[in-house]
Amino acid sequence: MINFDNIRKDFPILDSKVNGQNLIYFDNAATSQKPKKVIDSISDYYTNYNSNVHRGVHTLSMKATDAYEEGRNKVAKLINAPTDCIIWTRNTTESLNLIATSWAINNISEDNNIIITNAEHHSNLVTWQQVSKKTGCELRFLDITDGFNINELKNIFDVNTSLISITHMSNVLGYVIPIEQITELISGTNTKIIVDGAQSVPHMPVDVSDLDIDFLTFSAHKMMGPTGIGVLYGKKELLLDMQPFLFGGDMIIEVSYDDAKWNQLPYKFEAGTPNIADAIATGVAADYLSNIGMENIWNHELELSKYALNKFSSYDKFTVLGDNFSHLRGGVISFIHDKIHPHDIGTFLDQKGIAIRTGHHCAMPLIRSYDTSAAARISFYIYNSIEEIDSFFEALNEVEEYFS
Amino acid sequence: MINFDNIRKDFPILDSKVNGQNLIYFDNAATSQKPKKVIDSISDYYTNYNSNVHRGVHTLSMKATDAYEEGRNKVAKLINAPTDCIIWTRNTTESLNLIATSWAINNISEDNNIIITNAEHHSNLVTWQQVSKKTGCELRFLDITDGFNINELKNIFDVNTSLISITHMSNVLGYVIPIEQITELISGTNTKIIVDGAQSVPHMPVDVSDLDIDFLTFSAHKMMGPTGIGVLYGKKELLLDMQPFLFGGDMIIEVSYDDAKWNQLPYKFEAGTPNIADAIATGVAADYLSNIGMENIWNHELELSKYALNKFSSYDKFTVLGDNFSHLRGGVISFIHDKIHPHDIGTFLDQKGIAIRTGHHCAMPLIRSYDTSAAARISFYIYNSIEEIDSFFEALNEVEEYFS
Amino acid sequence: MNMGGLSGLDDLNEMYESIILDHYRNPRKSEKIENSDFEINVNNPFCGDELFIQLKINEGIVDDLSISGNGCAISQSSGSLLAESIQNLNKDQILILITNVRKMMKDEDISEEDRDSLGDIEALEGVKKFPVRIKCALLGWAGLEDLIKDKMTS
Amino acid sequence: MNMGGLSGLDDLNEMYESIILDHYRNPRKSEKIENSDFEINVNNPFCGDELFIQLKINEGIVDDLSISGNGCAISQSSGSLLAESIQNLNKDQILILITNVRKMMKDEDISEEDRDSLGDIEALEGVKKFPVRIKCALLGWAGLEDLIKDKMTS
Ligand SMILES: Cc1ncc(COP(=O)(O)O)c(C=O)c1O
Ligand SMILES: Cc1ncc(COP(=O)(O)O)c(C=O)c1O
Repeated sequence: MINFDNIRKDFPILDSKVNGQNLIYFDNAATSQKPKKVIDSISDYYTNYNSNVHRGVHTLSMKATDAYEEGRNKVAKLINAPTDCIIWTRNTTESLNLIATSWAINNISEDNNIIITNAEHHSNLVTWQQVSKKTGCELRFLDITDGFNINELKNIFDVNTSLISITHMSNVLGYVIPIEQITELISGTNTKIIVDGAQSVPHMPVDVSDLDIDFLTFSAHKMMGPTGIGVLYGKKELLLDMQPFLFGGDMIIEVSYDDAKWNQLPYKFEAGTPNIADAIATGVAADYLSNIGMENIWNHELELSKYALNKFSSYDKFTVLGDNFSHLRGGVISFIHDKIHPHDIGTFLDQKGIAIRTGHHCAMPLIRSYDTSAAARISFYIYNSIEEIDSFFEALNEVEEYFS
Repeated sequence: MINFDNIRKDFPILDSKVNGQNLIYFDNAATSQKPKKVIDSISDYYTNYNSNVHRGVHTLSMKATDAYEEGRNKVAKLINAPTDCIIWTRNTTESLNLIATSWAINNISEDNNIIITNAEHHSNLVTWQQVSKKTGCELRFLDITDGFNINELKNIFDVNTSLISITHMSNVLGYVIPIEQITELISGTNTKIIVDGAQSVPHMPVDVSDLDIDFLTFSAHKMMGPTGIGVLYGKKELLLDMQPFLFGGDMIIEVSYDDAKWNQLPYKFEAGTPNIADAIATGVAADYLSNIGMENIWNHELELSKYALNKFSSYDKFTVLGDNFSHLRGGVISFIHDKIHPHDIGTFLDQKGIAIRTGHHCAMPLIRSYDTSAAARISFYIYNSIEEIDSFFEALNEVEEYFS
Repeated sequence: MNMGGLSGLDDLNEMYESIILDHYRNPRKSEKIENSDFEINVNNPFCGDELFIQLKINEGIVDDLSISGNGCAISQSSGSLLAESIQNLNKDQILILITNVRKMMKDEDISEEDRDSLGDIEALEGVKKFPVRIKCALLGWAGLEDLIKDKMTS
Repeated sequence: MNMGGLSGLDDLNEMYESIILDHYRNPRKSEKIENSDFEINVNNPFCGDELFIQLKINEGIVDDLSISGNGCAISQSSGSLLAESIQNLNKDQILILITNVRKMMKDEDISEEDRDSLGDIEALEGVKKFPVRIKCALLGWAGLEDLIKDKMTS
């Protein structure tokens, strides 16, 4: 049994007051809070063994290198990947751009097409728009407004589909995409699949070997880790074949004035001094999540999500984006009001200590398809509770009164 | 007057024992140590106001955004640049790659040439090798083995020189390059100059307006800031003209399914959730440096460097790379021994608590030009002392005895 | 409505003053006009606030105008307050007004006289305490400035 | 030389054992041979350690060999120890030896008998305490493994 009270105590920020109220943090899809262990691992590094990695024979450098690589190991374990297939990036966005630059540009031509959904985060949309402009390939959209349907994917998928890049869980609609249906569809073809795990890896078990996907991208800051570091997982044979991303120190094995040889995996893709402290802290975050258990986290959030969706259905003027009940949805709920602008809702709730996100959630065209340019969004993590959701709905009632 | 004892107290790690000995940290060119204030600013952020930036109306998000942008302001002040010309990157390496991707590729053709020196860090060498391969332009080398000579630069500079990319201070030879001589040479021409400030910005006053340079690149981790964040400064008119670097959230202002419009400076170049904590901490580091005074730091390090170079000249079998006395040299000294391999020197000194770097220092072809593939290097910062240098030389004597 | 004792809600009530909420619910001059001389569409894509401003100029002064849009209470009420304030003003007068609005929002020195000249617009002052919303309050004014700087002759 | 009381130096003395320093200063079998059957150049570009290994095979066993190179005391002495150990061995015997060297260096279980078979190579054990130097110690062995796996028939 999970002890939620103990978990809450691990997060110093959850004790703070915002505008005189107890903080209710419902902005987890934007970034998660961090347990003390993660925060302390950063201070510990800088206080006790800060040093550059990989090239040093001195003690501090060896300690730093070990801890840095141990961070990678821990992340590899979390998603069940070989350690040398874990590449550190800045964030999900950079992971996706790395694939675009190092793989897509060299493997996609104007005869090909790329499939994404209409609900992708800008990082998984604009990146492929650019690849489409550079290579001349077609960018096709799978409409998942009312949920994912494999038959609709089959309609637009063909032998020229080089790539399907799809979110594992939508950061607007909360839908969980059944990736195994897609990998089954493309199995035996040349089509590659990228799973944008920014919203899934932090919240549910994700096993890259089980899923048999080509690439997985995610950000540490959404999974209780620090800002400034993200992960790209890739299948080894693909990574081995790919061109480097950025050029400089650490990613080379040998350099002359006119040529350079690339280093082995994963270093080939990691140029310059890495984000050492945050890699260490990301490992600590991965362990923290594993210790609670990804299944437990996921189940808790499903419960919160169902509870909140149910509550929403009793409101006339609040509309939840996406289908509420017939699809598997994680702890992300976007909503709009007939009259009241999300900004005003957000500001009002903030005065009650409730942090929610408002805006286009980096999915502008999707939000616009609802004839609005902004929505409000609540999103949960393991440390959130039913009581907090109750407080949220009480405050929402006040919002309606206030602005009516 | 600077109180060095007080400065040392700001760095918790300098109090630690390594292999039973007091740590003498002489690996500052690889990465610097961090003052407590910088370390604490990171914990403070995660403990008290962690949130995603820019798009949030809630209190935490506003606090985080303010602090994040304040970090940028402080860095802008340190190098006397307009705030919106400061772009956060991961490190110097990424800053250089950004210029290559967003400016060089689009502005250089096979008729052009790029000039770098023979002593550049791999990040400022391999990056331009790649640009040369992609554009067909010529990569020319200025030999600074015996020091920088503007006349030699004049010999290889011509109307087709699109770019001069040069280190401000060599991380191997310690030479300081007189940038103003180069900007005078190219003034009125179309040639752009990149100054790799990885080793200069942390140690000496650098004023981009005074220097009138087009780009400046540096890494926070070498200037008492955290790992995982670097800076690109660019002249506004250049940055405005340049293509984006990576694609995704934050760098766009408007997105439809088939197109996107780029955000204003500096955001156009910053895709995805930024490294918020480390941007804040970098601002704290910049303030810390300013408070001591860059002139003071520089003078102290010049003194250490002269002292050490003088000591080295009394050794027969130790050779310092580069010209010892007729050129302005900062606190970076690379050396080799007739017989003893740098690795063995490094391991021995480590047992005495002295951290030095050994290897090719990411400048393989330069090191090889000395008929060796590795060198030992000591490098100083404001917290190092004459006494530490004395201990180093005592240990060096023991090294000679031990391996003779 | 039970909000007693919530300190934050005092700030809220100051921002969402009754004048503001009134303008939000009943925006003035929101009917589009035909044959306008200049018009501009301004928006903040991040939150989706939009305003469409139309001006009809006669002998150098604003003869008629319309402001319509979509967005939060602050951006829309501010637009409506704007609509109410610039009728019959010439370019220079409008520019001075915009400067004064900015001064008020950014808490800069502003003379008693200039402040008085703002009239109902002063109701926007409560937004100051919500820095992230100042952009909303200034959206229309910034658009108006762009429009008349480019197009209106003084 | 005054190093008494410095605990770290004990470790150092363990790594730089007299056998090691002797092999470093007087490397065995470092003269290049002509008409070798296979050769390989291995290096660690990061620190510049290099070894050039040549083998002459006769009826499936190492008939003659040479190892020369450049680098730190550990990589070079390890190479020299290697040179001393594989004469007259066949492919399988060499592979077993390499496995045992690895086991020792990585502190894995190793039988008394296997350990005894290492002979002077055991002097390398002190390197274990310096993980970053293990690569140096294994450079030649890894190269040898690549070479015979590819080329030698068993
Ligand atoms: C002169 C110089 N340029 C560039 C770099 C690369 O810096 P980073 O590894 O932080 O990208 C370094 C760091 O070693 C350097 O000394
Ligand atoms: C589904 C999804 N993809 C990608 C991203 C981008 O993540 P980051 O900003 O960390 O690069 C996000 C974060 O908002 C997301 O929710």
